Amino acid sequence: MKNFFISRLLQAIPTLFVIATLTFFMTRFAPGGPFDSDKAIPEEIKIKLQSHFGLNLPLFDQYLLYMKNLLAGDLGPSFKYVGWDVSELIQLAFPVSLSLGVSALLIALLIGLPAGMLAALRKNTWWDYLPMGIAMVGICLPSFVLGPILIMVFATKLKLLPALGWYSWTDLILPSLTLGLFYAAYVARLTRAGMLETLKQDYVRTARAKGASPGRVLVKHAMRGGLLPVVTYLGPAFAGLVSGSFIIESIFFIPGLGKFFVTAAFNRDYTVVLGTVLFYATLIIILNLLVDFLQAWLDPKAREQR
Amino acid sequence: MAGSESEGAAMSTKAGASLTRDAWIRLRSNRMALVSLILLALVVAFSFIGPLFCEYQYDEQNLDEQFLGPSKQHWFGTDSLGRDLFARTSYGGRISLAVGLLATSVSLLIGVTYGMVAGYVGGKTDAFLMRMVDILYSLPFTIFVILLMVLFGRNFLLLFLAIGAVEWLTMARITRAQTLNLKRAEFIESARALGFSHARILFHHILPNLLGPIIVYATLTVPAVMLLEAALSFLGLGVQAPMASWGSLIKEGAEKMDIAPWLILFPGLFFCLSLFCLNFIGDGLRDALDPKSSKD
Amino acid sequence: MHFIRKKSFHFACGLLAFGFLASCTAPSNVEKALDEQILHFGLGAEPQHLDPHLATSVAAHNILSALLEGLVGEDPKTLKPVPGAAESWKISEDKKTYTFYLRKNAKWHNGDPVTAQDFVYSYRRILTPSLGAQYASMLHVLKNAKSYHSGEKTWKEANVGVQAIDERTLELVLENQTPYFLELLNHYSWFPVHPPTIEKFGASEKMGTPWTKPGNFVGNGPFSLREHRINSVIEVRANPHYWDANLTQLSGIRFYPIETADTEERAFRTGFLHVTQSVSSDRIEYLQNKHPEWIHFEPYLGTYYYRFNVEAPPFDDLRVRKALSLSVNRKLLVEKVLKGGQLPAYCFTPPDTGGFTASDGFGYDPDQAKKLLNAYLKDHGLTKLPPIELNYNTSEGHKKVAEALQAMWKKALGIEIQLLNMEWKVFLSTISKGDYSLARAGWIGDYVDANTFLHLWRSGDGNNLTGWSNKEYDQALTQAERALNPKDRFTHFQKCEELLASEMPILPLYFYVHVSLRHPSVQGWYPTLLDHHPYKYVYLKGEVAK
Amino acid sequence: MSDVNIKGLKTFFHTREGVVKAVNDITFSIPPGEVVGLVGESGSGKSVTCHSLLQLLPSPPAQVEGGEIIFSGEDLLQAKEWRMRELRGKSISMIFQDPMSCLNPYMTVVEQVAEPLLIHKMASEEDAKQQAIDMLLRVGVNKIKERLNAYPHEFSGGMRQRAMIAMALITKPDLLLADEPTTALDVTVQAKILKLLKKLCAEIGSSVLFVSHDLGVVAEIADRVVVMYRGKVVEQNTTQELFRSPTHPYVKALIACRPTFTGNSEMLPTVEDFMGNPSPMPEKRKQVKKSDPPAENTEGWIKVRDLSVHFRQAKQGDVVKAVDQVSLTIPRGKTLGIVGESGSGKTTLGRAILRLTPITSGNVQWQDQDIASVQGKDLLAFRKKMQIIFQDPYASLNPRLTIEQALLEPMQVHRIGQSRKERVDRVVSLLEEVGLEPDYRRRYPHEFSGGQRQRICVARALSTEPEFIVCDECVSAMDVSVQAQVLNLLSQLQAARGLTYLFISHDLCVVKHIADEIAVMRAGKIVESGDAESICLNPQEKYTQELMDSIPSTSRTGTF
Repeated sequence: MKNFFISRLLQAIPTLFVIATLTFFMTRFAPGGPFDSDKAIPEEIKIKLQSHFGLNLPLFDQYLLYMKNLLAGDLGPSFKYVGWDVSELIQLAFPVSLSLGVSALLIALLIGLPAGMLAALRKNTWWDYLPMGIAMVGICLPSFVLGPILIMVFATKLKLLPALGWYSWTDLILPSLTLGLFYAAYVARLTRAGMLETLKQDYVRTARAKGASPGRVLVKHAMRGGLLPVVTYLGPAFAGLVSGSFIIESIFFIPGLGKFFVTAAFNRDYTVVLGTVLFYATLIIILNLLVDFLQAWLDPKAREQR
Repeated sequence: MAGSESEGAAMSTKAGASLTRDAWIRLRSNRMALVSLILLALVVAFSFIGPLFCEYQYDEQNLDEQFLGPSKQHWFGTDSLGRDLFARTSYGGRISLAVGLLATSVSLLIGVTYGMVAGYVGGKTDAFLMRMVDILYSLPFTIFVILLMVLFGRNFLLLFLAIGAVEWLTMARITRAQTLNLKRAEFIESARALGFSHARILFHHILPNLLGPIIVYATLTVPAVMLLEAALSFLGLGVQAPMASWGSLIKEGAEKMDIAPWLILFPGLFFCLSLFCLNFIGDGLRDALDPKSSKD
Repeated sequence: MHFIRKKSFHFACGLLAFGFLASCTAPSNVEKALDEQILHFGLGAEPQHLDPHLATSVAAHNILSALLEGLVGEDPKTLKPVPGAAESWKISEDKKTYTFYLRKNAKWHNGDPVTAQDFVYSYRRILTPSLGAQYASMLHVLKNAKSYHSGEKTWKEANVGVQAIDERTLELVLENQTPYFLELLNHYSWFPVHPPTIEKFGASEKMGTPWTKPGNFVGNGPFSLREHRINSVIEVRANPHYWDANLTQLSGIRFYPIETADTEERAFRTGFLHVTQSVSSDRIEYLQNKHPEWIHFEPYLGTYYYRFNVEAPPFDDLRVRKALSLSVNRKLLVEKVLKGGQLPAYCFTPPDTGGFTASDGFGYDPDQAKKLLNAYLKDHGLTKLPPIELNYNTSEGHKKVAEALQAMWKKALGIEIQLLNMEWKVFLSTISKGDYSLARAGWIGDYVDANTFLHLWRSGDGNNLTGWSNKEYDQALTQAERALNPKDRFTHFQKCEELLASEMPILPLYFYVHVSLRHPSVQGWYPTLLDHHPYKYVYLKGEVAK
Repeated sequence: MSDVNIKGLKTFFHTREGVVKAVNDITFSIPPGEVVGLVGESGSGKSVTCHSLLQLLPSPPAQVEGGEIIFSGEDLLQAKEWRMRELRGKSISMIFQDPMSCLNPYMTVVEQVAEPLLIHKMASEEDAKQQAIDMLLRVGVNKIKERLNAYPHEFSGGMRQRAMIAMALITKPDLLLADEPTTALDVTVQAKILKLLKKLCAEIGSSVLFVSHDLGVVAEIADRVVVMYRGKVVEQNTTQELFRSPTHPYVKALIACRPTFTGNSEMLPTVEDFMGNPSPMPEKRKQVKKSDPPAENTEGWIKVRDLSVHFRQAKQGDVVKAVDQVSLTIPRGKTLGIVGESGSGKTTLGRAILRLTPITSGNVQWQDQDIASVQGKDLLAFRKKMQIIFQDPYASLNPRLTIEQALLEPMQVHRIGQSRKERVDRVVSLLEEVGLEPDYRRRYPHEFSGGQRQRICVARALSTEPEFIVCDECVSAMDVSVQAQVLNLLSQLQAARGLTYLFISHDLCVVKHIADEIAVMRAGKIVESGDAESICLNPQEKYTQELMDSIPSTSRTGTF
């Protein structure tokens, strides 16, 4: 098991290398550069700017230089936020995305798990149709519709919660709800499917033959197997929550990493784009590893295979 | 538990029912899926023949008729440039559905071939191919799309080919897992024992048996792509004006929710409805195509 | 089987309810601000630099004008020069030498006095070629500045027209007579920097040193930098060392770089912002009806226009350019599409720019347009123009204008226009490569003089990009620069405008209006052409409706 | 101690296709302390009866329509759910067929064995654990002390079934329901488990309802036997009486159609013979006797020399020697039977001979040609001559092809027949040959029963006109009556076409019935081989002996 994780971590290195190379050349071949602006810059100033950031070197030399710095753990300076290092920016923005992601995940689990279980246990009744119907709406509603609706109701009309910003803990509620509901819906559907599958299993019948009460059957026997698909989903979901929240961040004016990335991509802030991509990739790799850990913990068979 | 010999003896005499037919019968008795199928058909009909019933073009402006609510003249009302929303919604449906289908087909084409080859060949090839998929999985997806967007920005169709090219990862994984299972199935072994070529086994024996999961996943990919298109519209990376997709219409509508609620209501309704339907059809198909599914 | 869910459901409900109740009582920013005198300001975008010599954006101006002060200040209503760091000045006979007398109590935030040497240091810094300052050319009005900036000569050799006579006396010598020179001094490129601070964080000509971070920044303006969280907030606090600190009523300003107008509006409506940077055009009518007390329309020194690529067909032919221009109903565009009180543009320079108003060069004449186009088609043996691509950068506003024009041209001339929206950087590189035929553009004046507009179309100007060049035009512009009295200047400017109207390398559409939301409690804030609002005059007062 | 009386029990399934009368008016009783065997083929309703007792059937679709089940004076069918919960696991326990899927993979074995005590509050947590360990030791899970935290998948099949038994008996129930508890196990393990079950139940004093499809197994353990057929009880009697003088034709047939050691190698009787339902091709059957093989080249037609097949296990990297230095020869026109328990490598051997699995070392020669060197066109010809029939007829047919398509395809590939019509004609005659109605050829596999599907598989194997067929456990999953039919079919075909078989099975009786020579495999090696008759009657090796002894005596001899 230990070997398995070590080898997975070692595998991550070439993965990151490939991603870095891919992204490096992709960004460089994109039209436009970091210093294009609507007011023309005299050529000599442009050259100054480029040489300041090492953009005057041949592309391949730039690549080698970047890789060399990367190995030393240096992600380079931002082109757009002059005076800030990429790692500084990530340090600034990631905790924001992280807390948003974590609270959204909590919401997703707190709503999704009970709803899915309820639906599975009361299959084909209103206890099933209603939460699953709502889950469907949650999946179909784009966040840029849900967000403004929630703001309109809770901030503009009821004046209960702040409409935007990232200054106090109440600012967390609406965005994480907007972000979390989609995932709650997904979790609910996965939970339902997983629970239905497990409840069909022979060992659940065995448990019933032992005289176990429905509650015991659910908690001691069915839950672990039924929640495995949810656990498997948690990795990508959390990665999605943390990285895919740029729409939410833009609607709610939250200085998260997603916003930095999108702005950077639009500004051709090469180093920030590369840095964020690498950071996200590392995060996803780590999350997938964590999910594997969690799975192994839940599933003794998986423990052995590793 | 259910008997085989006795049932088999009492076999009906009517012509053979293929699995597809069987699945269709099961799907038909799934009320949710059936209703969804009918509704989706209606939505598709609306998108493609709806404009025939409308005297306005989707890009026809009438600057004197801005922000009119639904009326006899304009069934769904008009937008900020006085364009008829009915025409725009039905036209947008065409784009959104086409985009969903196109990107999904691309993802199917790549994913199924890739997964099938990996699963069938197995061994080192499989390990290598799947390693590639893992790498691509670690690439933050949205970021990838935005970067592709920049590269392919000029052409909308190209973009969605690109999205399809990103979406294939899951398809490849599903196909590979299924192929691995099928490869061990005894009918594939007997096909090998009968001396069938690899191509014949892959395309004649494995592929048809993959159809179930592929169709199910495809029905679930279409809505995912449509949502992605909507998200891109939010970033302003969607269709070229004055064309509209449901995503871009919803985006516009969301900004004017309090002024002209019909602008979000109608496109939103159709968008949600088709997503709803596709999801239910997908679920229904999954149940119908899974022979293990309980018959209750 | 429902005991578990019930519990967790109640728990979740409880958590939410608690959240609501806890936040229920918190008063909004705007309500609190009456006591605190903190202005909550929608900045529109995150500024790239807070270094005045490197800054390039309106957002940067909005912050730098709080942190720094130039030689002169601005009148809050007219923007006319008023004493700033200099308490008085003297202009020579030939109007080429300006002598500024710095005030005694002008101090940096750390208590150091502001000296003439500081200004010399600052001007030398921005003109240093290796700094790569984009707005260094603003200082080219100074004598010999160009030769130093181009790197031809050293500072000493060049003998740039900047001299500290003594600690409190600064003499600036100009290349030419520049009637708008004092107004120019309010551009941030003319703002001073604190030499010891710059040196402390690295070489003076190095960009991106951390001197602009909170805690490091030393300015001389009415406010000092207190906090800077990227993409979140920039906060400034009233500076007690400022010479006019008694006048300053605001205790602080918080700037929020909210990029989308809709988010800004939501923020405004929930009492989060006092002032927004913009309003989405579709919402203007609604807000005007519902909340006339919020919405403000202010003329703004800018022109919205389309560029023709005159080097490629069909726009290499003047008739086609004219046809397109004459068939645009600008009045309809302004009234029905934009709705923000913009003025239709029949020339390039906005009216009354530094006293100059160009006469209309053309009008709305679809019949004439039709004739011109038909003549062109006949010459080329065409029955119809091939479809034309119209490039614009992605934005709801640009899209709406483009869609409206597309429909107008289709109706009036039967031309097929294909809209092509592009992401900003792609758009810029496409246009600068000349890889377009018709493209959206806009120009905001840097200072209040027609020159800031008309210099664009000088041959070889980096912002021209249409491929159009005209000797007569270049000549007229140079003559305007050298003219000794306003009347002559204006005659030359008018000549330029006439050339533009007859050659039509561009298609002016309308003159900008700055539309924004502003809370009634904001006082001492007046409409100005450059959207400058000296903060030391601003204060908050009044009842806030709950 | 109490007895169980089942009277007029009816359990129906309401499916979309209509009502299935799974259990239709059955009556029998289980006297206290006795073991009652419930025998029937698949679909006879025996398991449903068992589940009805504990009311574990999913409802819908299952519905008890009538009757009563009196347990200690209480009608279980009238009992409320909470009452049933009290009874389940405490007074009435159950053992299921597949111990792998019936044990919770996420809980340790000890936890699961102790659970009934905790559910019924019969012991504290600590105490329950101790009792569970004791019970596990008692059922022969000897190493449990070292493996307190072991999960089910870490146990072998036999150990898992022992754990199931421990779990069922830990509460000392009055009644034990055992639903096919040994079907998934190897014979040697089965024998041990049966012994253990009998002993423990006697010690505890539980009565047992032992459900099985295998009359021989039931005879080993049961005091009384109840035989079910299509939802009805057709006969019940003491075990001895039932075997000595069966009255119902179905029961007679069940006893007769199993191949035994003592039986001769002629055709087996089938159920249809007894029930008065003529089976397909009745007149052909009698004439068949083992025909003489073609004269030329009978010796060593297929030679296997020092064959080894090793697998590398994916995760650990250990090498598994599935087949280890095996040498054998298969004479033309004869049947070589391979017997072995699960994991003995017999299937791998068969696949290696057909070149379906890569060989690690050694070689296989077919007509003096090393099959590893066969390439291209020759390979196709090789494939044409050699075929395989698998165990699971459900998985062996592509569900998306009709029978006709499935049979036509090999002919197309091997260019047999000139035109499509000719091939279709051949399909018709093949189907007739294996005893299927040719009119059914447009149907899909799922519309056929297991036996019919296996016939289709045989027909497909025959479609290339092979000379050699590997039968890999091809009758193992079938009910005895169907098994007899397929075995008969194979014999007929061998006689008619002069085929050579490699017959692989775990069932010594079946192999003895069909094979001329037998090889016994264990752990990848051949333990003993020789003439079928002599191996069975006079085994030399200890392992072969053990294998013999494990077979229930009634199965060996056909009599009680």
